[in-house]
Amino acid sequence: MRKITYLEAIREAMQQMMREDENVYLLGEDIAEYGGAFGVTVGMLEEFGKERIRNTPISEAAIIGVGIGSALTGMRPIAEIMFSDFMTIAMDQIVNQAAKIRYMFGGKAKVPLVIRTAGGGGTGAAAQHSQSLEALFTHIPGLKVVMPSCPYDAKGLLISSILDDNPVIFIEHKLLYKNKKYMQHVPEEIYRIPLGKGDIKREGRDITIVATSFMVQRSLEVADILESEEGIDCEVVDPRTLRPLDMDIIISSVKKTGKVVCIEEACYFGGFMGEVVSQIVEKAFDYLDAPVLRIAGRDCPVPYSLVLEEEMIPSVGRIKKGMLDLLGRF
Amino acid sequence: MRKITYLEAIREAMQQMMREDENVYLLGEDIAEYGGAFGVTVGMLEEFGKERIRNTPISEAAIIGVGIGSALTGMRPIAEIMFSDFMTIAMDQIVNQAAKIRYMFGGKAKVPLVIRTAGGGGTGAAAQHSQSLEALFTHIPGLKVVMPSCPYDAKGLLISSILDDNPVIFIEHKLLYKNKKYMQHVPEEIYRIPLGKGDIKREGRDITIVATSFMVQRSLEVADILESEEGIDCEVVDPRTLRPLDMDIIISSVKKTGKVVCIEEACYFGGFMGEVVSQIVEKAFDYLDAPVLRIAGRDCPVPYSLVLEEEMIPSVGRIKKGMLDLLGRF
Amino acid sequence: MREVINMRKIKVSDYEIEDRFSGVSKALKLEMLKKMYEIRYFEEQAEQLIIRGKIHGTCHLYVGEEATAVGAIYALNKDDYITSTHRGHGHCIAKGADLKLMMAEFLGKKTGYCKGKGGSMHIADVEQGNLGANGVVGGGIGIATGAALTCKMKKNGKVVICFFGDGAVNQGIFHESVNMASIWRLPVIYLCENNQYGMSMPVKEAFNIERLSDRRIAYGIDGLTIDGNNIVEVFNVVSHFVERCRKGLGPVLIESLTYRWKGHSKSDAQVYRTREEVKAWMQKDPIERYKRVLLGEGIITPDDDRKLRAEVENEISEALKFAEESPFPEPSEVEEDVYA
Amino acid sequence: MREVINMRKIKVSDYEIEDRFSGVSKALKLEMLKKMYEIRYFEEQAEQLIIRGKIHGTCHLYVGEEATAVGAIYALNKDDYITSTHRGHGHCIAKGADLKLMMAEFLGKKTGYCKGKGGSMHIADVEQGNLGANGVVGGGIGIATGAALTCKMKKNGKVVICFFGDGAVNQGIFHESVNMASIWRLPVIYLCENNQYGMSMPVKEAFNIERLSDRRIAYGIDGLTIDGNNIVEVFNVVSHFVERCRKGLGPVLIESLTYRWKGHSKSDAQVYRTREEVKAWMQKDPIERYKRVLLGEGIITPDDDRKLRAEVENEISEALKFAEESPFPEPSEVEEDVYA
Ligand SMILES: Cc1ncc(C[n+]2csc(CCOP(=O)(O)OP(=O)(O)O)c2C)c(N)n1
Ligand SMILES: Cc1ncc(C[n+]2csc(CCOP(=O)(O)OP(=O)(O)O)c2C)c(N)n1
Ligand SMILES: [Mg+2]
Ligand SMILES: [Mg+2]
Repeated sequence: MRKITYLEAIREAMQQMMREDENVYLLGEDIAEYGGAFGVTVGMLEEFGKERIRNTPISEAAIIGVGIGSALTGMRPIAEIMFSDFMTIAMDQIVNQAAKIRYMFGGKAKVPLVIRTAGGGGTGAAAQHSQSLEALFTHIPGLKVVMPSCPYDAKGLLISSILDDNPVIFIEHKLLYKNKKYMQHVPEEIYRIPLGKGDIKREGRDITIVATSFMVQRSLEVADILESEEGIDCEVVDPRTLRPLDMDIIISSVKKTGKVVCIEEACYFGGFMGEVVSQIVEKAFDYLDAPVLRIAGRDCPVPYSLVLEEEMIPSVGRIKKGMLDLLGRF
Repeated sequence: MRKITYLEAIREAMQQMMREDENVYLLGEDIAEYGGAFGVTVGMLEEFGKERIRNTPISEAAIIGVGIGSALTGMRPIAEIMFSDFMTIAMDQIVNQAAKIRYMFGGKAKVPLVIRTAGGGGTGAAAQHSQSLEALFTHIPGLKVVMPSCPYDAKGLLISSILDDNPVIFIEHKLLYKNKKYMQHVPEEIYRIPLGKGDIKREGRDITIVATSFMVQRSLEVADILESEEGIDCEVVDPRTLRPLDMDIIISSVKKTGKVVCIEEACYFGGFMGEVVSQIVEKAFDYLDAPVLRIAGRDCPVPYSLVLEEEMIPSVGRIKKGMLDLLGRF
Repeated sequence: MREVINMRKIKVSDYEIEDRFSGVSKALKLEMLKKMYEIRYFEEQAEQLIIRGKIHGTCHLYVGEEATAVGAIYALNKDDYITSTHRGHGHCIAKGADLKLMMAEFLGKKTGYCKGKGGSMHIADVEQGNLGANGVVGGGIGIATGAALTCKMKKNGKVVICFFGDGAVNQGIFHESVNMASIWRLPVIYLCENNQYGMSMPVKEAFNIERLSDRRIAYGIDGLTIDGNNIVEVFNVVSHFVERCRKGLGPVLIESLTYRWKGHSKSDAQVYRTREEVKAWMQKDPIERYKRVLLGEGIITPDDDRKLRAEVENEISEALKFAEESPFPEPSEVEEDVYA
Repeated sequence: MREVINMRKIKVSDYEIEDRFSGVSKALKLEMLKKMYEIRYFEEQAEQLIIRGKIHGTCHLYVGEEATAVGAIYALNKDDYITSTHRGHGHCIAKGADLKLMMAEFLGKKTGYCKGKGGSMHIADVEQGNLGANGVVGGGIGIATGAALTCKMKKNGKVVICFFGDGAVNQGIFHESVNMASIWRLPVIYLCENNQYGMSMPVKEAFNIERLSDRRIAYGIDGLTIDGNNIVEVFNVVSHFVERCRKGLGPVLIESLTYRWKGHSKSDAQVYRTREEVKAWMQKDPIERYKRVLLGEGIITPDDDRKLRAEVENEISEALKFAEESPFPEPSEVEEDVYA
């Protein structure tokens, strides 16, 4: 069974959907000859030509504006914003236009636009190229927000996103793209993973970890360590789509374990996990044996220096320690 | 003792600080002759002239960019973004530049910029002129976020914001500006309310309400009703600044009452109150008699029609009902 | 597409333009006048509703600018696209909107174009090619550009008119979009309605150039400034460029000089301009001017005109009646229509 | 300010420019050469560090473009301002940065300009008027404009040079900022370093105009295109406009034609351009060219040049040594410096 990388899974999803539907096309900066800053679209120009692999000037707001306008009139664009930090340049287009058009128009229009972007740190790219800004999008009704943590999910979720009639923010993680460690069997055919359906990445009895994107991988590492070193059996829940959010899967797990840690790479204060914690409290309060712990990025911009960056982003060590502390409280 | 409106309090703060410090100036759309879309700056052109009451073209990104650049070089700009919805147009400037410059430069620069903007709904202005987007800013390290709920706080907080050496997002509420009902005694002299210090707007024993901006006023109304109709004694806590957040005042109140409702106008999912709830759970779990309830805007854009808008934004009726339901669970 | 051979040429700015208007049918010429009246009367009705406090919200009236919307949109085919602005009633009506559904929307009724969810600033009729008004200044410019990309990619021969005000020309999205349309040669007409002010900001203060259409040079596209109160000129010039767009010759930037008679929105003391200035522009009423053309050409008589106006007044009353009698949406509908 | 009376005039584009360079002291002319070497050697060292995997992160090398940064910044006074870009080492060095502190920052050390928090893309030295590199394309343009507003409001006689690449010219913030500077007549020089590509995007594909400086027309300001590999021309033209800025005559848009010799950043296969093209531009090496001028004027001898290069090489080694021996920041410092 072939194994492919996260990046290859994403590329394959786009290739297959472009073969299926001529309305699907890509637009973004340096996606043609260059193949995208991370190489995701390498080779696609050759197959699909430059009308459908559409290099743009550095104009993020117009990239999204054009995506919206073409989606509204029958195309199914996949817009690439090179780094998720630059989504902010197109924020009005995303928040005030893409997300709201359908509602403002009384349901009489649709905007089937996928915005792919690379989020997260760990690459030494510092404050303006490393952010995890998903919380800015999950709060906006009208958007869907997807953050795959592995190749299998990436392909199935991207296909669903392309088929979805709503604007979807699809946030990829730079550290997942090419790392062979995360290669996985991914079916060659087209398949979908429904948006709004989480996944148990590891079953366990003792404690629930809710994590997103790259932090799912890190959580799995910690889970293995905790199991072998401490005999603690963690369940790792990956919501996969942050909006709509599969609270059921989280709540079931919490009811089973009674203990939860929420792990995200984004800055702690005001992060997405606040929503998860709040809903757990609202829906499973009586099952909780202890407060819900959040482990997240430090409350600062992502620093450049390796030592600082490693301190800023939740590390295996920090997650492990946080969990042991929490378990100590029980 | 004179009583003034929220709008007058804001104007007075700016006037007095401009008299104190010639580096303070205003820039924004239609703030000069027109006096601002809501009339906040009426009369200021006459006193300060057009160099310091600086009308700009409709260019939100540059308004903030110029504010940042001038703040970095010794001025203390107060930039006005007419509706908080349009902050998204300047989002890169706010999130990637203003908030991060100090950190990226290793603490060797400062950006004393105040961004005033009008948030909230209730005016029939629909989806693109009514949002409560504070959660997009509270998540960003480097920003401070202030949301005054009454004239006294507005003046003292705005003065502190102008004197602060960091970028401050100062979100005013349209329904508070001119409503005589909310007029208050406001000292004529310059005074400060520290950023990061919450306030108990009403003391009570039975339940804690944490609310922001206009929802503080609405909560006070509900508190009166619950007291007279049901004999329930609510404590209303207004954090006033959302970042930095005065968790101490909230936790003390929770420890006293054991029950909390968090009320905000913003859309429910992913709203700022998720942070408040999470921190309450982290810090006062053992004091909670019941889950923490959130009452917030519905998960949709703000609709135009009055009946829908009233349904979207937490009303006195909805808040009251939500609280009674919660209390029923104890 | 209309026949262009042997057509008289007129000179507008640096361009030789075919006088297509002279070849337009009487019926269509009359229809254009009717549309102008519909806009004028709709707006006057809207103003009354605002004044009488019947509207929860605000609106931006198009009175005085009718020639631009009607002249430009009548240069399109029915299935071409437009994007509109916060001051969008005029474009909407010219694009063939049902006045009943518009009025119902304005009153926040369930029967309105947007089921009461959008209101004055968001009326859209995507089916008919109206991609919507927009509450964000410049908000439609990227969208129009994207619609033009669809037209190009689907090779459907359609053209887009993107309306926006002078104020929008200083928004970043204008710059990015027009450049993109230029390098991709998209079939889109950027039509700037220069009504002399962006809210209270005079064009003279917001720009350091005389003619906003000169910005075309920055993008290497065609462009010119026209008399936006002269519907014949608007029609001819836009028709000319619509045809060029359909041929794949790329976008154009047209500045249409006009004036808004009313305040910017509900509450505008208009301290930024003089009564004299307003009066002077009211002398240049685009409707009166067009009527003189039609009277001159013998297409209408004063009596026809009176009848036409009565007819339109009646339509507006009907629309209002429909709107007033329509139900409000149910509160329970509030979270519907967020997602497809 | 330098003396301008009786200065020889040269013609650059449509402008008559004073040949200020001819009046510059020998010492300063030599210093300019030295700065160019500093940039070149700093970048070559940086590249080595990247290749040898010593850098956690990336950087964007300025090799080939030295004449623009040095020529422009030497037209400023020490206390004037600049804003820089992701490709910022050159501007930073020309503005007088300490190579040790730069190298330390590049290596993520506590002794670096930003205590290791910023890195290559965020080196700043606000005290000395360097308002910072910027990782966002176009990110410095609003900031430069604001700094110029400070200069104007404080009447401090200072001027700002805003550096940005050709790619940034299609960002909305460029448009909004330049317009604002124009209407307010701010003392800012918008200096576009057109190195022919924005990452992989050729200027010819991103623009539908020949000369990016033509965008000046959209804002009603001065502007022209210059040979960015000719430091004498850069110096003369920028000096000319610096003086105009100081007199309150408003902003200018200068396009400086140059070329980056190296890949865009760490990982660039350079499929979008040919080796021949790169070689052809390397023939136009701005340093060699300037050296010929100085040799011709008898200001240096080949031997002086050798010494100068050895001196600079030594400085770079010292800087590297300093950086390598410096400590990393402590993890505990991570949440410091967020707020003032
Ligand atoms: C991005 C944005 N900024 C500010 C506003 C507030 N506003 C609404 S209309 C308007 C003036 C627009 O001027 P112009 O584009 O010339 O259109 P006009 O109103 O003159 O038709 C302003 C500032 C807005 N709606 N959107
Ligand atoms: C807003 C934004 N979009 C995209 C990028 C990724 N990026 C970094 S440099 C660059 C090319 C910039 O081209 P140009 O402005 O010409 O500068 P050059 O690199 O040629 O010096 C791109 C696309 C970015 N940093 N910021
Ligand atoms: Mg206008
Ligand atoms: Mg370049």
